[in-house]
Amino acid sequence: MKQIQLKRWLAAAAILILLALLLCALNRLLLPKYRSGNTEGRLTADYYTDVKTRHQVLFLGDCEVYESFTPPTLWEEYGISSYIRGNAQQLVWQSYYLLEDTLRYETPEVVVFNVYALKYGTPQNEAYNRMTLDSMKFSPVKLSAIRASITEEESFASYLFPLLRFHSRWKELTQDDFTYLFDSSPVSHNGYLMKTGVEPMTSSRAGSPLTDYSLPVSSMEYLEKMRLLCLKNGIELILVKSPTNSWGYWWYDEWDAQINDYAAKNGLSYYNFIPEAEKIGLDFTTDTYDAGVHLNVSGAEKLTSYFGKILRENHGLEDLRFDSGLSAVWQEKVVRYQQEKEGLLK
Amino acid sequence: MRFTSLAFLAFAALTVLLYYLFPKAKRWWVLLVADYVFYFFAGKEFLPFILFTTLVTYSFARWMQALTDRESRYLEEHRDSLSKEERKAVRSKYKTHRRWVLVSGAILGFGMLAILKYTGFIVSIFRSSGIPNLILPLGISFYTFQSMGYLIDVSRGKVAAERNFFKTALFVSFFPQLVQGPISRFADLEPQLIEGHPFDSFNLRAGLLRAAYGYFKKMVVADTAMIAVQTLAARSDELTGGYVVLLILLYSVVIYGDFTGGIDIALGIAEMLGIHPAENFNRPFSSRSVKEYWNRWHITMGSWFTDYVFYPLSVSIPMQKLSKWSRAHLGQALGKRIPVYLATIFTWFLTGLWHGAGWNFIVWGLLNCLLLLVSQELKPLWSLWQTKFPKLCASTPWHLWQATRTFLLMGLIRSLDVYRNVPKTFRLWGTIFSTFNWGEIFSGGWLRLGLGIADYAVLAGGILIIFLVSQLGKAETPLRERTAKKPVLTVFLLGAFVCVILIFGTYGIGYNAGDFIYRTF
Amino acid sequence: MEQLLEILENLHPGMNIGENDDLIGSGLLDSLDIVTLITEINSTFDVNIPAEEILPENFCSAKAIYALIQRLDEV
Amino acid sequence: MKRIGIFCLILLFCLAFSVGCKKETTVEKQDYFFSHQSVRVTTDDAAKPLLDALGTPTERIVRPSCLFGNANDVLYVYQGLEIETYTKDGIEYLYNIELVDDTADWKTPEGIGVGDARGAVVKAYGEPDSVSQNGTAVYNGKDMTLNFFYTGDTVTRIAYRKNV
Repeated sequence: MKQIQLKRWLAAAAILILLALLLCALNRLLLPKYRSGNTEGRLTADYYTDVKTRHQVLFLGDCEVYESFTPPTLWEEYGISSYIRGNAQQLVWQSYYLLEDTLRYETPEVVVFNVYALKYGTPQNEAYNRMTLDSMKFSPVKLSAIRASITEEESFASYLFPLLRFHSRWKELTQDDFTYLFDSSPVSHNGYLMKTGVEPMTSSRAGSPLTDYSLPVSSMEYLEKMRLLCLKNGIELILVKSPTNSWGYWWYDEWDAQINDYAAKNGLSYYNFIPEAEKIGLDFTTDTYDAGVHLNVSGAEKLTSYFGKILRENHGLEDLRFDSGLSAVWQEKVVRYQQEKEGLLK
Repeated sequence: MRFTSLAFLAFAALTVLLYYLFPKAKRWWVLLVADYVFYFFAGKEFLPFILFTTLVTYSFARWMQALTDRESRYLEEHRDSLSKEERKAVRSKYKTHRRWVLVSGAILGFGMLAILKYTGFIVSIFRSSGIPNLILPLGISFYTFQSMGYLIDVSRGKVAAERNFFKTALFVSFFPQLVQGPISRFADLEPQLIEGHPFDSFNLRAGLLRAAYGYFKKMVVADTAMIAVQTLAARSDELTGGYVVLLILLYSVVIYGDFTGGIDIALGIAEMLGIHPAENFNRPFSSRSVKEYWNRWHITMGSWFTDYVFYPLSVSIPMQKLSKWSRAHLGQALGKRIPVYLATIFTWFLTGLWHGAGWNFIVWGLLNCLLLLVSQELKPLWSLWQTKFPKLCASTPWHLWQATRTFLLMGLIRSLDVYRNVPKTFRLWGTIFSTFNWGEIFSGGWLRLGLGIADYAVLAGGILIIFLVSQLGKAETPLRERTAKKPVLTVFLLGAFVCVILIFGTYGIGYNAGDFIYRTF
Repeated sequence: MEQLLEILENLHPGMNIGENDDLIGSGLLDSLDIVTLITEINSTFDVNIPAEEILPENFCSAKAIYALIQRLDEV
Repeated sequence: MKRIGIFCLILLFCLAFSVGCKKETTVEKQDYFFSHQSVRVTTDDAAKPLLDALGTPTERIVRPSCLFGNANDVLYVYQGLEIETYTKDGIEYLYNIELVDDTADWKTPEGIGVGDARGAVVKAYGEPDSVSQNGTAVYNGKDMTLNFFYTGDTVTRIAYRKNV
């Protein structure tokens, strides 16, 4: 009797293991790959492919960051190694937790945070949450990031087992889902998503007046948490506002005043690039791909070389091109960057 | 805490675990605590109502039991000194006294249900504005009927009242049955709840299989079809004619998957605890007449209304007087029908009303009653037809035709549930014959209801599986028990169910069909 | 017993109900007849058949019905 | 015995009464509407009728959503009036309706336009539900607000805005 009992338990255990494996495989298969169309969904995942390289500068923020700075240019012109951990509509607490996540691997010397996202005080949109959080490596940091970002309709469990959210994708599986099943090659250039289109900015209309200009308390709290975290790890926090200022995404002067006060009170440098557009050499008829909302690659390169000088002179970031190991790594990235640029511009 | 939520799965698993960890004598305590934890999460503002019903049930049952004890003690002492007449007088005195206690208890029990459920409806008849919508505690229709049935059993002396308040509370609020029944009888359920069951892996496997099958029917079949039903209902003004037939078919699938699925989940969990409440379904769509359908669909509700409303009413004193009068004046044939038909109509009026506070539910009940009475009247015609064509009537195609006819008829009336507006529903039934848009439907209309071809394929697969299981289930011992004997096969089936539900189930963001239709009762 | 047979007789004349002991199964006695039967029995035998006694085993044959009447009568 | 029945009835009614009065119906907030020619709309209504009634705008700006190309917000600029819409499942809905200056003499159905005095607003709409940090009077609708911007005591802008 014992023998049959044992055989039964083994068979049952084998089935359960098989079931677990099948579910993991389905989980990976059904998770969106973000390879064509919205490649922004891969930005968080890209970082883990470059985690071994030393990054002096970590950029954090939403599309105003990952469309405004080009790390390869920063390396070519100034030998400064950087990475952009940005996502579509990345909220301030998500930036904070991505910083905590990065600190599990390395400690950058400088963190640059784009302040536009401070206007959102509450969780906004399920799709953006998923794209930002799903590909974060599993850790307590990820759990707190989920808890802080989850909207009303979302369930926490569907972040732990994404299959619960994307199960109905079995109907929309495409070739991409299979070819990129195990492919984790990066989509971006150290977090920068290249956009070469040109759509001139025609209207200089300002944003409509608001009834209340105070930045949400919850976002300022997370900015403060970010500042303290940088302080604790000996990182210099720099606040920036990208030069783009269109009616749809208007940066109100009252907000700018609050950021200036905050920076002055805590001894942080804050660079608002909007008034310095001419000095940077930006021309919003050629340097933007969506009528002034985001910079295209030529605009981003101009801004990066301008900001590189500030980083070198005001923040003493040394030139690491002497380090042969790092140079080799970066050389490869620069080549890939140039190739993609030529390919797209052809 | 809906059945289809992960929280409920964890809660149920924990309850089963704790149940078998506790010493046998104390196991029913685990159930009681689990009931009230479940009820707390389902809606803490409902707690006072279920406590009220439990208190009424307990106290009035004990009161009636005291009367019965006193009666039997008195008769015992005066066994020889009383003549038959005197004994009968004593018995009827106590009987009327018990009757009054029962009536008071029923007023409180049913009264609370009526106030919460029907005030809004009654007020809406008189004025159209300022209609109070009172909160309807979860499962109030079910636990009220279950406890009032118990009270009636005690007053009839069929059952001895439970002395322990907490055991009565357990009977009233057994959590798997709270949401949508089945409505159990005290005599069947109470002993099983109280006595601690030994752990038996067979029970666990059979229960798991049943619950998994329930989740499959609910989340893969019912909730998928529900998407199309919701579109059809929302745009019912433009989607007429053939779409109404589509709705009838789809809604029959939805209600079957949703209701029998929910019951399977409830009974599956109960079975894991070694408890076997009454069955609520017996392959309902294979019934070949409306009468047979109501012996196979929602059995516990049907038997509740028969035992506690129809029979007492039809043999009540006024009804007997009416029967005598009608038979005397209107002749034997008509005379014997009047009392029974009146009792039937009233019973079905109550059944309809019980389903919901709205004219559509009442009309639904009365239509069912009409069908039953018509088929009762046509019985001689049918028997004539059968004697003429015995071969035909025994053939399967004929049985198939009868089953389809019953299925369509019940589906037709059930669409009142979806449209919820009686005149509109009748108009839409009319359009089935007046508007002929089958061409439009089959050339793409059916794909614009929120379901793609892939979803319809899943639906078809699900319905096929349900059909196969019900065919295999015809044998004596239910299919589930035969499978549960083989542990490896059970684990494999459970794994398969989990996969199928996770992948093909309709749940999560965008699908809010997770609520059981009967949950709102 | 004769009175009972008489009542059964005029319910369904000429169906020799007395001997048949599967009245319910054979469909001879349906719910219509049972209610009429109970009304007649209650008046002629001065008993009161309660609703919970309406069970197949009590009404399957004339003998069973008579046993029910006696049971209710001298209890 | 009758006493018990009556006692229970009384108990039941006082219970019902307690259940009933617990449910005081909160006053239902009403939305504020804007009307032009025969069109009477508020936020979240379909935008097409109003846009057709207003004719071609002097300026049309798109706010591309950060990512999803088709779910853009659009601003239509008219003389003294700005209409902002959002798109959902391919249909445009009203997001904001704003009276920006007195050049075209736009009025709310209650007869208030840019340039009127604070008193006139209070007379037409009553006291505002709240006053924001920069002095804007806010009247709450079901899922929207009607906002009056002031410089001193004269209205400089009237905005029907969807709650975000």
